[in-house]
Amino acid sequence: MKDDIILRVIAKLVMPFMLLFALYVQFHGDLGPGGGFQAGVIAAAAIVFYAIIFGLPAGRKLAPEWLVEKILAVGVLLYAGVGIAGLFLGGTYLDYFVLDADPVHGQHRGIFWVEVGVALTVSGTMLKLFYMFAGRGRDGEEL
Amino acid sequence: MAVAVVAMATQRNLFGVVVLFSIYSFLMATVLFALDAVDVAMTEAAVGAGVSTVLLLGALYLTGGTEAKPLHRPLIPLALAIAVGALLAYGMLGLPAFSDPEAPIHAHVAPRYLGEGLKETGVPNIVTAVLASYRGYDTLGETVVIFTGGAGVIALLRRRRRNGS
Amino acid sequence: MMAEHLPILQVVLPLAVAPLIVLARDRGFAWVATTVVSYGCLAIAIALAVQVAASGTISYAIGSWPAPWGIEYRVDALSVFVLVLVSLTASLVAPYAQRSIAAEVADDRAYLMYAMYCLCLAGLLGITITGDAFNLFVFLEISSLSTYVLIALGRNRKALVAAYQYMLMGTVGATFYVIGVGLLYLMTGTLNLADMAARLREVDELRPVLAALAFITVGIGLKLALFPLHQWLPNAYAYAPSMATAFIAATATKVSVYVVLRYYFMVFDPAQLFAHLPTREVFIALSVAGMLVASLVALFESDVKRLFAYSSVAQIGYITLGIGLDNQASLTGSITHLLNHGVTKGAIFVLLGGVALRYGTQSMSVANLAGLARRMPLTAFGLVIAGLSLIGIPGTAGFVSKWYLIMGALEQGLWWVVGVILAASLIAAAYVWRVVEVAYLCPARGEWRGGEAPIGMLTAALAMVILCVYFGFDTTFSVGGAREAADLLLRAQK
Amino acid sequence: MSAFAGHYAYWITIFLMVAGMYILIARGNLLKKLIGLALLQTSVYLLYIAPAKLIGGSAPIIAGGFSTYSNPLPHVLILTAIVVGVATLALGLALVVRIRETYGSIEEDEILALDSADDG
Repeated sequence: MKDDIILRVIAKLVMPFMLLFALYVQFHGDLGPGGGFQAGVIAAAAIVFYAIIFGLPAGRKLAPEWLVEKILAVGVLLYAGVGIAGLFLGGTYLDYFVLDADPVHGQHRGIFWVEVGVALTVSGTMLKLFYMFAGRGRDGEEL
Repeated sequence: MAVAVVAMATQRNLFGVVVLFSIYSFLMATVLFALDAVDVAMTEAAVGAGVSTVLLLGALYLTGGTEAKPLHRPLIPLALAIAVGALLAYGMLGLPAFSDPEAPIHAHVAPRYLGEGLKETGVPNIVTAVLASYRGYDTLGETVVIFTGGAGVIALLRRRRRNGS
Repeated sequence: MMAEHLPILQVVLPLAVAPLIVLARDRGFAWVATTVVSYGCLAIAIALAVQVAASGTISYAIGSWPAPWGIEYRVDALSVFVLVLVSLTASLVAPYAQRSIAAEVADDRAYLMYAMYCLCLAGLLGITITGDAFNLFVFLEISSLSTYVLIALGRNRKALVAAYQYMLMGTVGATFYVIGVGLLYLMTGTLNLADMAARLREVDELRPVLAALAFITVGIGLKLALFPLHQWLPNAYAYAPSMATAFIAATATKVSVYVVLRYYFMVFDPAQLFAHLPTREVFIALSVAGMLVASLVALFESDVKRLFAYSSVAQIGYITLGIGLDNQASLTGSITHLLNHGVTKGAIFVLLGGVALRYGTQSMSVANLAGLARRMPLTAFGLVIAGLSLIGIPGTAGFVSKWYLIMGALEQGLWWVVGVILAASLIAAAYVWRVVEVAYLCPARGEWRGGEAPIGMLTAALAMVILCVYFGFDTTFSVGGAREAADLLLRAQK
Repeated sequence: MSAFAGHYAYWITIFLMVAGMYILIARGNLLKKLIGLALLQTSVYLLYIAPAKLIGGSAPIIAGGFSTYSNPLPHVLILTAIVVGVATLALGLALVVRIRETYGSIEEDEILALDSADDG
């Protein structure tokens, strides 16, 4: 599919919008349906889409495997870290009230970072899964 | 949906089964949407019809397409499955009626989420509020499950170095 | 300041270290981190035990949301006992892991193995400590998924199939559990276990509750390898890497037993349910069948690891038997046996891991052990002691728990059950003798790479063997803790 | 639509569960077993979600003009369950791919035959 000009142009055009949409779903999750998980899936889908059209090596250049693996771990750490921040600020674990002088603001802040953590881990995992399954030849040899 | 499921059980071409599974997930998402579970519907559409299908197709490519004719007689598994179904039916007969506002799940715990959730967390989407705050620890666990799955797949499918073992 | 947060740190510590390990991608760091975390967990568990002994049940509201709305962590005499068991095993296995993983797992995934181990530990601790039905499911899945990976990383290709089969059965079990919890939730409107227990007592319509009981029992029964739902266990134990076998065998099924105890005694209302269903009789029947059948299979099994895996199925029978007998002595016996069997089986599999390393093979038949006593005298001696504890010879840990079980059976006037316990122990003596006979009396043969097991592995193994004997003499912690827990369960039942 | 859901949601759950169990047990193909497993897991969704619905209620997003909302808690639980399901599926597929690579087959009986040949 690498040589099809129409696909290439469309992919280039659509990609930013998909990523934008992921951001929208991420931050609109407070008001409407959506949130970190869905946003993570959409963001990963955008890159998978890119990799399918331009080939796996191009996708790997855009989002290198080592980076994806780090993102996967950073998301969980971020989430767990928000909880530990609550501990240090005098609350219980995952206590968002103490994250800001105004408890409701604190809740907002906590939910925001937690959702970012979820989105990171989910997009990282989905991409990694794609690389793992797609980057494998039928009998285990490298593609 | 039922048709899709029956077709899935009988179809031996695995590619067909995967496509049916995708259709089934979309139908499931529609039903969930009708039941007011918009967040769940969105996730099911993305995960069931999207991610799972891609994964299944990827695995299908790596493993090959058709299923052999089953050797066992299907009667015993069918009986076992129906027995479990009957048990569930027995339990379900005693559940509160559909959309009964007096039912325990509407009378206990949930009212606080709906009544105070906006005030306490400042988030109008109560599903998000419960997900990330009231039951935020479950979601941490969920993220860890995803992480475990991801890391597990890496451990299983990492490409071997050519000179290595 | 941190003392009040110990319950959450117990779980979050290993949970947060796993991603750190993945970030670092370094085997050395992974091992150090894992070991430190395991000992940290043990320290926390002991501190919690002290707190519980001093001031009773601890409740910890995560996110400062009060109990039925938020998720609560609940540490009581029973859960703290299991916490100590799990973290004790973890801290004994972790130092041992270094050599075992280096020998059995490819270099570039060794660090992932450690990450999985931390996750599995976090999952098991999370199941034990949580006071929330759905949170329990989430942590059940964390521990299960990581266990599947741990098993699949075994060298033999059969490990893959074993992991796959375990995955199918484990996931069905977890799904059944969710169905059961769903039914309970629909009847009570709450997910908090304590709140659920209180509200279940006012429920009139029993059919959903009975169905929930059945689904949860079968679901967790699959995880705890309750006879006849144990088919996944022997292969999973036999083909997993040694350290994974040692850890899982000592902890995973025990935690599932704990879940059963918690639901049967602290959630469901016995007066309401057990009058309708012969649960006690079913438990006794299945336990007895499991003890006899699995012991007999073990007697004729040729692979050593599978032999002891079947023996585990039989030992789980002893533990569930205590639940079925349902009195103070038998429950004390059951709970003590969680610990005693955990230590005993842990010791055996750790020792076998050392043997596998030196013999350069993963699946060992009994005959392969010929001459073990001359080649690896300490290991062979350890196997003998742990074997004696498995049989239940006086002076070892196994004797103590069986003694209480027999007392429990006598209290119920069930003489034939006493007979079965003795018969199963005799069969155990026979299969342990098979191993010992070959190890001590047969001339050495087959490949051998020389030397005792590496010092790190041997220390861990001997520590466990010493515990087998120690818990046979000093029972203040084991029986004492178990008795507290049994009292708690029986009080909750009133 | 809601009447449909009310009467039939439980029966659909049961049907899906039976079908999932059946595929899981009766089929020998490892991939197909996983699909049965996924089906079994999805059957739970309706068990939780259907009772959460209140007729006349709307999705649990607080806004002016609505007074009854469906219960959000089951939605949250099922979101978690979906995620757990996909993680399990991914891991299962990875296992199947590895099994296929080492055994050259994903039919249960063929694999068992290969295993017993190993032992013999």
